[in-house]
Amino acid sequence: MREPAAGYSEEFEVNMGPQHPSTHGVLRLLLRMDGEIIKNAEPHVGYLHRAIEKICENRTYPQCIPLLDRFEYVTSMSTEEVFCLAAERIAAIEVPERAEYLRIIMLELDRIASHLIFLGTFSLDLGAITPFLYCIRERETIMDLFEMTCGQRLTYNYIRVGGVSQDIPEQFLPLARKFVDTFQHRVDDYEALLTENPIFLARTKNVGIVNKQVCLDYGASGPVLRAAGVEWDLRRDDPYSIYDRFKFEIPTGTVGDVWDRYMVRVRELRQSNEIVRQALDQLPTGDIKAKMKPLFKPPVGEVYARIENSRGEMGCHIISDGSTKPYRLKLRGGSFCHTQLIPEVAPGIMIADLVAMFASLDVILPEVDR
Amino acid sequence: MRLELSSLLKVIGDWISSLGLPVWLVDLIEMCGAAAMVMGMAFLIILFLVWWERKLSGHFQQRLGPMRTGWHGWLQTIADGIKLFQKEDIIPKTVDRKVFYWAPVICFASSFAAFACLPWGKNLWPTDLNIGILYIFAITTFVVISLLMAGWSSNNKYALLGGMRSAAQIVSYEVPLTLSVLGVIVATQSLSMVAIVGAQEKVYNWFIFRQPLGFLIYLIAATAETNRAPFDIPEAEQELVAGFNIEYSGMKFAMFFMAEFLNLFLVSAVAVTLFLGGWHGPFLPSWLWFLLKAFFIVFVIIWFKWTYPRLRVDQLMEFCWKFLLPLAFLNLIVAGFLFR
Amino acid sequence: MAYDLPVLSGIKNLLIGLWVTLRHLFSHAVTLQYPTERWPMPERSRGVVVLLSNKETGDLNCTACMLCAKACPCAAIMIERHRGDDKKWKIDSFSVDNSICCYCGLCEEACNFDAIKLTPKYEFSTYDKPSLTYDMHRLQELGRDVAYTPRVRKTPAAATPAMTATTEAGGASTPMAPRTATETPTNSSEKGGSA
Amino acid sequence: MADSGTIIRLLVEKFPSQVEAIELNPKQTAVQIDPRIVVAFFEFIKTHPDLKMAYLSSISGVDMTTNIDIVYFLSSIEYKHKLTVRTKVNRKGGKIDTISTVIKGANWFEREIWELFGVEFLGHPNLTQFLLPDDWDEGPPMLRDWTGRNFVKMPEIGG
Repeated sequence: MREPAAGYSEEFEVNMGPQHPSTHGVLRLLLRMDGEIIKNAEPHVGYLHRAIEKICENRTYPQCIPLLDRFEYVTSMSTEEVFCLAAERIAAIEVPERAEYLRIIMLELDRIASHLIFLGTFSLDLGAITPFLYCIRERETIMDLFEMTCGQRLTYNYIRVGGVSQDIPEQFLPLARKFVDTFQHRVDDYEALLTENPIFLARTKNVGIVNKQVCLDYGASGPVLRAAGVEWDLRRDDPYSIYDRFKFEIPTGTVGDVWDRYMVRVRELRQSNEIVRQALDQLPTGDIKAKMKPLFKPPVGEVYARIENSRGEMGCHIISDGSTKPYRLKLRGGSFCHTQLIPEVAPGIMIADLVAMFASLDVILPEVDR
Repeated sequence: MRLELSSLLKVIGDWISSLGLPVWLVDLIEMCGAAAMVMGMAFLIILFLVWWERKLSGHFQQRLGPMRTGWHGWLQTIADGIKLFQKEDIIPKTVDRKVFYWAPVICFASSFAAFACLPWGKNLWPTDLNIGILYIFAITTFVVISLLMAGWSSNNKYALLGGMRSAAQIVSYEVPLTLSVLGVIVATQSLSMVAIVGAQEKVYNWFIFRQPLGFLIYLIAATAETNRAPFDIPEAEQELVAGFNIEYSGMKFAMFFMAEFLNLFLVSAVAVTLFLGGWHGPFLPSWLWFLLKAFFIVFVIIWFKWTYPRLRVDQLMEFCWKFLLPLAFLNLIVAGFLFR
Repeated sequence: MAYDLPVLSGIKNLLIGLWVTLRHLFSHAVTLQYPTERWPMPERSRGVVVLLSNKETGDLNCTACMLCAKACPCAAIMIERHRGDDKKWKIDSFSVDNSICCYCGLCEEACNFDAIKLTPKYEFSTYDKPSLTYDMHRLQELGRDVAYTPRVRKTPAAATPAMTATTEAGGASTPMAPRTATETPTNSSEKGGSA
Repeated sequence: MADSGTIIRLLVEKFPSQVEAIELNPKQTAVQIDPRIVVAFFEFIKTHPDLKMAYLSSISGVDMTTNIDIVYFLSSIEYKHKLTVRTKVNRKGGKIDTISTVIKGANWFEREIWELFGVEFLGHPNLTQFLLPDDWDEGPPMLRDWTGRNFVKMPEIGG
């Protein structure tokens, strides 16, 4: 990067956010800049702090789930899953087969929907407006699938402790299969527009490099960690649910620049699509919820369950004191650590690169502020 | 037979001169009439282009674009105009009033002034300056000054950054633009637009076939001139929140908005005159050929906007100085040998 | 040059990008013109909360057992009731504050008497917040035309008054979906219904 | 993938008196450590060749009414094993050394616990308010006995 002239150049401070179009959600980046080059960036968060953990201490287990949908509203299915996983581990509940498969289908569709949101807003931040519309068109089909089964498009409240709340209607399977078959060509369209495009490559190659050491230091996870070359995916390395029955690879990048993070997520789109296809093929019949008393009262216990959602490791630490309400509920989202590493990576790059780098981290602010 | 407008104008001209008015009055009326016609044509084109871009971008993205105002939303631009017209024209307190006031005027006036010597059809042009193409490029650089004025006078960090960037961009893309046009002028030995169009009678000697590289460089530099897609750094929303026209609202913002579309049409009209044989074409009347070709070039530029991401400022400069400029020189040398 | 790219493959990919957008130019638009064309809402979609009433007699199914109020995570349901002369709870007022309600559907799952249901209606925006609190009559009016299949009951429900907190969590709530046979032994009302 | 027995044996050997294993409901490798040795402990498990627990998932504070527990969740990317570490800090004015010098990722987690629980982290680079509103003066809200000015507990809907 060219060093600015040695002569005295007075730095000035610019506030990027909180109402800035490119900060996803409400984040304020205080940038001290010397012309176009950023001297240091300091994230200010807390605009979306709703004290979910404090509220959940006074709610029964089923009542916590609608609140957790709002913890991370782009992949709320994964928040419900990690909460129910933790509760099931404490109460040692065995989830029936069909419910596990339904959960996997919903989780992977949720991951696809979240990656589509990433792809859309990421290309929007780089100036390509059209891919955003194409991604949202695909996401609509997934939203219809969700609305058909659980009734809501964003805050699903679908997964229950011990299984799922409702079975899928008849028209779900044909529509899901049609989506899975046509989705590959759609991803080819996005790649045709972006991946090899010289302008896109110029904006993303060797830009905003988050190398392996920074990732490990700051606890980055998910696509950000895999783009840095570390093959770490909780679905395989800390197996939960029935992911061991599906064949899927873990895409990894090499350098950990913006292009790698983009490429890892695009390949994950295809992998998730394959998982949904395999799950649809092997969907057994049977019960959708474990036999248990209507009032869920887990024994005393403490567990930290974690799953691989589209933003990285989604963790949920529950301490139950035997009552119907969790004694303590701590949520950990991937974006919390990704926002934390911005001051480490931001100095020395230009403002346009900072926007690209921040968009490629796929940070969602409610997950940071809780 | 081909419904040439020029014969109609000659009839009106004869009728005016037959009224027995003094000579200078007749010239004055004719000039004002021509100016009024070009002004009307320009506003019609702006109305159409704004609507057309919104419909095109809609259909590019599998949606419909404006549908509510009239059939397929054809009244949309008029509705926008009325909205902007009756919107309060806020002039912030900390703003350098005069510079702030005159910036949009210069921007609009300079891009409109260049319409003077566009050959719209067979002897259908307001004036035929013998330095036509030079006049157009000279006048359109005023836009740079107005952007700087807007950026500086708004007393706003983002506007300043946006203004600086756009000035740097337009100035640096001016060079390959003029160089790519020099190739054509070397062939036609004249700067006058009418002469250039005259040299492209037959389809095979359109300059797009004789100067393909020149046409490509011109097209790329032209998209950069009008601050549009892959090069729309000045109002890169994501980084600078609308760049230099942050503080403008109401009619002042409308002036910048109209100037942008005037520039867009102007650039494609010049491309048509230089490379696509101006108003030459088989059956249709000449002015219709000119408009069809111009709108085709406008379509291509709009097409770029809705397909490509945006270049970073320094990449944009490097692309211009280290890639486009050498290519333009090469093209000029080749043109020199070709048309000795 | 920040990026040294083989120029030819660059131009090829630029043209591919153009081809993709051109192809979409001529494809059919997927958007819907809202007020005129409307999206057919799936029958399970959770919109405004309504109170269902018996088709013949026209009075409410609700037996004021407060289960839905207990199940609501945001305490959006307010019920006043008094003990009638025949020891059964009589309902005085039932109001749902739609500005607090988060449309999670837990009340519908908790209700044993098909009294409350979330319907696919979503157009109820108003200019002032207080008017979002729907009282009993408005909820009943909204629920008049909502089709629901009453749950199959083994024995007539002798709903004993003191209802212990039994949030029935489980089993498909909306009558149309195939209900699974989750025998949930509750001490009060006898409820069953196999798919 | 070292199993929990070897991990705990290694730790107890290194810190004989200050580390002991604890049993939790779903079986997992968990240890209770003395808050004074926090930095040395994390230095050890991060660098020890058989452990290499460099990946800090999260730190959560728990108000156990008698004292405040700080629970660290660690895992190792090479060996794929996990560890839960608990320490006790007294409830009012608890002090503990920061581990953000050892693992940079702990910075914001500790800052959050300072803000929501009032536990002082000694040597933390930037212990300032970041989640709660700027003019927050009602003390750490996550304590169980906390009541703020307009904090309304959800009413228990009785009979």
